[in-house]
Amino acid sequence: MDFNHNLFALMPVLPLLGWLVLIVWGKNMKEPTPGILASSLVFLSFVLAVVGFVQVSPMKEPLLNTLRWDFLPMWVSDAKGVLVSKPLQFGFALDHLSSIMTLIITGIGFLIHVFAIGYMHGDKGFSRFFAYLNFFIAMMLILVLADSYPVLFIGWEGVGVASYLLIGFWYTDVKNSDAARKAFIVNRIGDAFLMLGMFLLFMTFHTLNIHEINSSFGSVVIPNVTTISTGIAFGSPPLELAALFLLLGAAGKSAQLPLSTWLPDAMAGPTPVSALIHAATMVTAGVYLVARSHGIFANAPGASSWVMWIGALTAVYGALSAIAQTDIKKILAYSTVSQLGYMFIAVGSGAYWVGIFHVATHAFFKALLFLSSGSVIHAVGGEQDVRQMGGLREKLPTTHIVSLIGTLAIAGIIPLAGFFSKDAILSSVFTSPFGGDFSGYAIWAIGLIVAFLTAGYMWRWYSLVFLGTYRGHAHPHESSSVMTVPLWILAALSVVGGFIGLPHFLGKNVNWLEGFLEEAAPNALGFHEIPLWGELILIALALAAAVGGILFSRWIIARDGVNSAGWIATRFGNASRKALFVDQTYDIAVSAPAKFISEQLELADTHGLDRGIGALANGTAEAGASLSVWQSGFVRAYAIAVLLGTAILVGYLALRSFA
Amino acid sequence: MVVFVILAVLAIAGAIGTISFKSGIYSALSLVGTLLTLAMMYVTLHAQFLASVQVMVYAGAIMVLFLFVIMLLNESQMSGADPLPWVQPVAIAGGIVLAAALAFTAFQFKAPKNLETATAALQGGTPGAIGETLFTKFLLPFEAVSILLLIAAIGAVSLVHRQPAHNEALETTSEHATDNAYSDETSSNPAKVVA
Amino acid sequence: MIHLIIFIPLLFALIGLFLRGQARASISIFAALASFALTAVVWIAKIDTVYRTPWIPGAGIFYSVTFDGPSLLLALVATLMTSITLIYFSNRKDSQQAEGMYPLALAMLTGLLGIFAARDLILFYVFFEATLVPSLFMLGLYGRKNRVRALTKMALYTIFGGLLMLVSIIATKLYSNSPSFDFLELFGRTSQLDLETQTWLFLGFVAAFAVKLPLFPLHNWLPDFHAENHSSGVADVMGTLYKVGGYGLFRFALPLFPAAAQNLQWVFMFLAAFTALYGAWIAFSSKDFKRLLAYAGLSHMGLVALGMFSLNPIGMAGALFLLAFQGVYSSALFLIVGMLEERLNKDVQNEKTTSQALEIGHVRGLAASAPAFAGVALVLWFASIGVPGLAGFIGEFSVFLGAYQANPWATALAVSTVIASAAFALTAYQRTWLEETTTTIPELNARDWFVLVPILAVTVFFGVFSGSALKLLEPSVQAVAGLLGGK
Amino acid sequence: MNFVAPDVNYYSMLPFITVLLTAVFATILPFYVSRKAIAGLSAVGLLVALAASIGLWNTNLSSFYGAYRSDNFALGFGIVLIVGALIAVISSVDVAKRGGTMQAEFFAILLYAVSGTMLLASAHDLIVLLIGFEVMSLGVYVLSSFQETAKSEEAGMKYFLLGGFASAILIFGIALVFGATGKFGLEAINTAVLSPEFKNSSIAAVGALFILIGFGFKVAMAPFHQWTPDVYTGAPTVVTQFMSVAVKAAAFAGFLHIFGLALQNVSGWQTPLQFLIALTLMIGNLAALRQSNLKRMLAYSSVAHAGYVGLAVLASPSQGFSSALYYLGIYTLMNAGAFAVLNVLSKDDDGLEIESLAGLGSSKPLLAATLTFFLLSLAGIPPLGGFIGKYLIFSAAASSGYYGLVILAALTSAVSLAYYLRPIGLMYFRPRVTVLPDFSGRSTRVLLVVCAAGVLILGLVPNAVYGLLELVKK
Amino acid sequence: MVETQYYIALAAILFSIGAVGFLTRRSAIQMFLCVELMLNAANLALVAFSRAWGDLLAQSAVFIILTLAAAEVAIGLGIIVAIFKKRPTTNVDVLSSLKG
Repeated sequence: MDFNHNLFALMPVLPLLGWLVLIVWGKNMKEPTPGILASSLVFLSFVLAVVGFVQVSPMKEPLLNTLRWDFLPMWVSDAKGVLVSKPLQFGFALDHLSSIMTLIITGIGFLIHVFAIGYMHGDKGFSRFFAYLNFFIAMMLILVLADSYPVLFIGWEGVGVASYLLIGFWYTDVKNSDAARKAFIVNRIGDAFLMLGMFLLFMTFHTLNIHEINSSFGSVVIPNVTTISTGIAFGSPPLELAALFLLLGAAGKSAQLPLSTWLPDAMAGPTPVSALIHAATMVTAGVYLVARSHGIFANAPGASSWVMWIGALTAVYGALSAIAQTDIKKILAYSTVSQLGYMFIAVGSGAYWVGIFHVATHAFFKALLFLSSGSVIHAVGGEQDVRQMGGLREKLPTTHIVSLIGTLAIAGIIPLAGFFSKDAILSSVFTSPFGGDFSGYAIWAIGLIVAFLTAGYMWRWYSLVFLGTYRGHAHPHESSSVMTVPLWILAALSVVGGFIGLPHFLGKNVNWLEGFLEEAAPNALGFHEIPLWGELILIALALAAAVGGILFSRWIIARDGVNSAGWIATRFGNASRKALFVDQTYDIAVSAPAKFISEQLELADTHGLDRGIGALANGTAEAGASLSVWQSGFVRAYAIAVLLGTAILVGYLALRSFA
Repeated sequence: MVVFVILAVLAIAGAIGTISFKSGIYSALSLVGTLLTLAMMYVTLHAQFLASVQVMVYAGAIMVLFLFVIMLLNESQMSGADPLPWVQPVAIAGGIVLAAALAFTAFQFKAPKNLETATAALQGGTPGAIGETLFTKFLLPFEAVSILLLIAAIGAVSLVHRQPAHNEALETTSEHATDNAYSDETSSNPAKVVA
Repeated sequence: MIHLIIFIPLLFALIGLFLRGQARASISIFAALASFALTAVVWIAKIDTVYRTPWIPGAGIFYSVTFDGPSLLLALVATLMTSITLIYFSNRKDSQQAEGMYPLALAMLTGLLGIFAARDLILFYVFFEATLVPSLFMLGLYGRKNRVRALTKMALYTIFGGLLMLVSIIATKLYSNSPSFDFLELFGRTSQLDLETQTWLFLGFVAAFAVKLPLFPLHNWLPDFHAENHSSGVADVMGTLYKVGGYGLFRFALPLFPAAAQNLQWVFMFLAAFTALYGAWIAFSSKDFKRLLAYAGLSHMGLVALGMFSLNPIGMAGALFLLAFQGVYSSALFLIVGMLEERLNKDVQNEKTTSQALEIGHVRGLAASAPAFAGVALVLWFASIGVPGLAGFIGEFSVFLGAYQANPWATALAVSTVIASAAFALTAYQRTWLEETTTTIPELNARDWFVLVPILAVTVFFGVFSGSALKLLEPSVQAVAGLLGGK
Repeated sequence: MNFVAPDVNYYSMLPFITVLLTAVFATILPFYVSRKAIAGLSAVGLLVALAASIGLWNTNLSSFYGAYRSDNFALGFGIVLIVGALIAVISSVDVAKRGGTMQAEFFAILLYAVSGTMLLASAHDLIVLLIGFEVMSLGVYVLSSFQETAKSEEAGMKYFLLGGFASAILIFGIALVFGATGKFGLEAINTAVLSPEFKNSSIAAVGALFILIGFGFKVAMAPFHQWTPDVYTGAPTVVTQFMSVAVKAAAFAGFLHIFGLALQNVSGWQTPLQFLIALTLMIGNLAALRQSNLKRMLAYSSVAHAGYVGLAVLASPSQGFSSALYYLGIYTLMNAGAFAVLNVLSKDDDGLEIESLAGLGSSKPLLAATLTFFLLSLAGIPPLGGFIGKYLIFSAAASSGYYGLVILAALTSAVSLAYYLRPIGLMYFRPRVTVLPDFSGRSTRVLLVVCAAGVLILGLVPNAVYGLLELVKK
Repeated sequence: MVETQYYIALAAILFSIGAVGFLTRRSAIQMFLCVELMLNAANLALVAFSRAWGDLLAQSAVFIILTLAAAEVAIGLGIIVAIFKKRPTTNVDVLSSLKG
């Protein structure tokens, strides 16, 4: 087994080992050791990720691992129409796109593991928590490293299972278990569509290997099977439908509009879980899926515009719902939904590297914000309602500074990461080939409004927690260094993160990320150029939206006073807190009728069919009974039967011979 | 031909008499009449020996046995309503249909040889001829019939012999049996028996 | 060698009749393990010779048996699960009262192995009906209150289907005027028959297999069978293994009548998809654990039927894989319910009433007192709803993939069962294991682990390294698919 | 007048003669010897006859110019009849006190009836067949009214009256057939029918029809079956056992001979026979569903089985004869066995309420197990002989193209499972309610075990027997 | 010479009358008489056919049937006497306790 090919494949194996060890021997380990073990394993994976990154960055082709085995039965009819058995191989591939994702996952994952050691201090299920976290990291790595859709699907559902386990970590409370169950079921709806997408892809391309599909646009040889000129024209119907299925799958996982109700409830899990899974990694799996199958989406204009529109609508929906939330984590949850909308706009517009760029930057500052709210909750003894907080600037100095950096970053203020990625998104949608004549500009405008709102609610979040006087009745104290160190690292990343994707006007090849992802996720063709001054105006407008948002929010708070939650009282506030009533409509429109039908079917099946069969059974028995009545016991009645039988038969014969 | 018509009419009259007379004796006597007419018919059909056997065995022995049993049981007139009133008309209709169909098929019979040559081989059905066929070509049925008569005799004896069965178990069951035999009989018998 | 495997269980069942208590238990377990070992030897040594001697030469019936790919896999699962269940049963306290289970289970095992090995249609029919008798006796002797109603219902359904199949078996031999009932000889001849006769003969076979699968209109006996069975779950496990409808379709009905199969394909695919959805949907609101598992089984069988009727090699291979391994994890769920019931009913009265313990939601929050037990149950539930990485996923995914090539609409309907099954599985799991603790139960002891570890190992191993099982299925699926010209 | 020496070949009639001799001894000896000795004597006699029949296998002898032929068909049926009679004799020993069959004449008449049945089976001449038929019928008339109870007398009377009526029809049928062909020998009739100058096809058809009705009555095919439930329930159980097994088999022997050999090419009787079979299958099985008395249920089930064997009559002689013979062999074992169990369990000859069987599985395991064997085999569950029998009959009928009837037979046999399963269910799955008397002595137990073993062996290794039957094919 | 058809027709008519008689009369003995009548009809047919075919076998068959009838009468009357001696009437409908 040559070493350099299979080294990267070890990445998911290490956390999986950690999970196994902690599940079996976790109980008899004293408090911090499971945390340390888990974190060190994730750190080792991070090292492997860096080694992989170094190994793969010069290569053009993806690096395939050689240790493969048959996983799924598959038959393909070759040129002569004869069925050839070509089972799907369980294998991994590392290319530029997946190596970036591995870096994000293992990097942020490691930081959150360290933070969690402090956060989960004293919890009864300490080792169980870290077992599940390691399991999640392993599954996410499988998802990212998979070289075929079914193996990707293993990671896909694996992270679903991990999120189910982690959301319902404190299972004794009915609310948490219900939230976990709801998350899993909504994810499963998305997975069902993803499955349908995979089947349609196999039907059109006769293979489920991602790289073969991406490279099969235009006629190309599919190694040792057949040379089929794919004839899959640009925008042909099966391609569009497949892309749509993939979109719905991604929407399920990344909580986009039709299937976005589960993410806010997922906050029931511990905060490191929300940070890792529901901010940085799992929810971005949908974006990764679209970026990974760039070949399909680049050749499916209709579907891509759908992706953009869903992204835009979700962004607006997320932003509007986040404004009036009172729970510190719910605000960030809706903010994540809105930011994910942004990423979908990016990948929908055809600039896949922009999507990944925002995934990276968002991972930094959203993880930072979640962890800082974690340390705030930890400091005020578990209180999550922002109305009971305020004035923590003095008591929690480090958390305050890092939260300020995070807020400015997400708002998109100039030097920080958020600014660059948000600007790249807006300019890419402005010039996108899929924008058509109207929708490109409309979505750009929505993007601006959302940038304004984002800055607004983030500033509200910052000021309600840190400015004004302390309204709660606990006595907050700064968290220990094991929690603040990751915060500082994340803060640094949020500041520096933006520089990997500098805008074009600073020079042609200054943007490292676009160049790096040239082969792994090439942009769709047909981006129309805009002059330099056009770009400058776009950047200016984006910056203006961000600053305006912050000033507007300061003005509102100054007007109604930092302690009064002025915005919440208005009817609009109430609608926003209820997340535009989407959740309630789902319950009424979908789950209630489904439950009712199920009960009726159960009744019909256990009793209805029984009566039917029962009726048939005693029907025959009744026939039997009537026969015994005919058995009257009189000799002459029997003789009559004999005589009539003879008469009829002989008569029949006579007639027959007569006719 | 005239002889045949007379004999046929007599036979049918006798048959109708057997089935219509209420009292047993009259129907038995009318049956004897039919048998005698049939014997005469056998003579016309070149079966003299059979005719005599018919008269002696059938009319003589069997009918005497019948009359003897009818006397023995001196059963009174049939009384009470017929539990199956619908049987009579249906039976008559069925009988007529049967008779018509059979008669019709009978007239479809095509004689294989002409009568004269066939009757010659019969040698008039004299005892000698019949005896010869009986003991040569027809020996097995002849012997087999002996078993039939043997079992008839033993059967009749055992039926009678049943009563004084000498084992105690049966004793009890038989008394017990006969009593309840009548008790449930009369109750279940729809026809009210005139004591 | 093959007869040893088939008839060892029956032999030891008879011996077991004369023994009592622990002796009978150990003899029976030894018999099951012996046949499992022998089947494994056949697998490793790749013996697939066809053994054929005349049974009734006058009527053209031959005793021809062989273990080729799929039948070997199913035989392995059957022998493994029977030995595990018998070991589990010997651990139970109430196994003294229900000692008859051992010989009956072994008799049924012989029947099942006979079904999988038979290559002669009449021999297949004899084993197919003969296996019904021990199952009926298990239900009748050790069932619950209204077990006789369930018993008669199951008997009538199976016999009706069986006899229709018998008539079509006879007609097949006559129409194709082949000298014997041997599958290989009939195989070539029946495909030349005209479509109309083929369809009638095909329907005769499908009638019997639809009862055994079960498919929608003929499934009514299944919930009662499982609900009324002995609470230890041994009879349920044997019942799950006795779902041989799918195998029968693959081995006899489809290859013998390819034209009819293609002609009626869409009807049966929609029916199968509907059965899958129907089963999962009802499972959501069934009150009793046994009924829930019965409907879950019904939903699995709907998927197996979908795979089989897709006539697509991937679909068929997936259906066989699913059929084999659902025998492992669905039966395991029945054992879990049995263990649960034993723990909750400290004073096991032998009065055969539906014990409260099996009602969903009667007890809650058991995970607090038995986390490992809860973990094992969760893994098995995930396997049963087809979470990747476990054996269920491979079968389900290939069934959907194959069926989609044949009929996308029916598959779309069937894929929705994935959602419904997630719903009912997690709801049931949450009602008993999670939420606030109402009762505490003792954790799994060494003997329970001894039973559960092999099952978990098989489910996980074949979920990831499924290659070895697929290699078993490949040749015969390739042959049948070639004949059927599946897309 | 040349005296043609009759060709009498005693060797070919050995089994028939042995039975006859035993009957004669059984008539004379009871004055000197105890009743049990007579039973032993008759059993020995039957065994000797059995040995003789097996000895004569494949010899194909005939005597009386072919009127009596001991070919494999006749010997096969002879063996089945002797086995049926043996079972009746053995099971009558234990219940003699209660069953009212104490008189010695019981065995004499039984053996005469058996000789009648053997004559019927090996006759190739209409008149000899008629005589055998009558000897058997008279014997059974007497036997069924043997008990001095109202029920038995009523049964005897009904059977006699209807039997007389039916035999009159049979004789008229024989007359018409003679009229049409001029021959009594079965082969002779067939050649006459096939010969070019055969003119009276309509007479022959009506004659065939009358014979069909005569035999239909004796074999208890619907609508002529109505006497069976009453007579079977009324008669003593041992006699019912003998009637349902040996008499039915012998009647079918005659049925097969006449319609398989003689009237094979006469048209007109096939369609009515199909109609009769369909009616029998339905009425037999449906009526049995609702019966609460085990004896009456077995009566209706024997009517149903007449329907199955009727299918064999329809099928071509080559397959029909051997499958009918095999089926009747199996039927004898399982039905006689079931009646034997019923016999020892009931306190009187009115039969047994099925409900009272509850809990028999635990109280009397041997009886329950053997009865379960017999009922499962009657229902046609595979591993047992009943299934093989049914299968052979179904494939014989199917090969001659009667698919409709075969499917009907399959469905009705599925319905039959319901009423066969009920007693088994009660025996094993219900607690005991009433205490049943147990008259079973050692001899009945051995008999039951042998019958059950026979049923199982004929199920598992049918070839041993069926192979021999190949030679029955004409 | 009278043609055989007429004899057969007469036999048929006698046979049907016997059958009808069997069903209408309610006394056991009279029903038995009708059976005897039917047998005689059959004998007549046989004798007629024996003349048509010129074969004495049929006449000896009639001879056999005669003895058969005699035996049947012996047994039949035996049973009738055994049964109806203890009963007031020979009405056959009395015997209807076995039914259903």
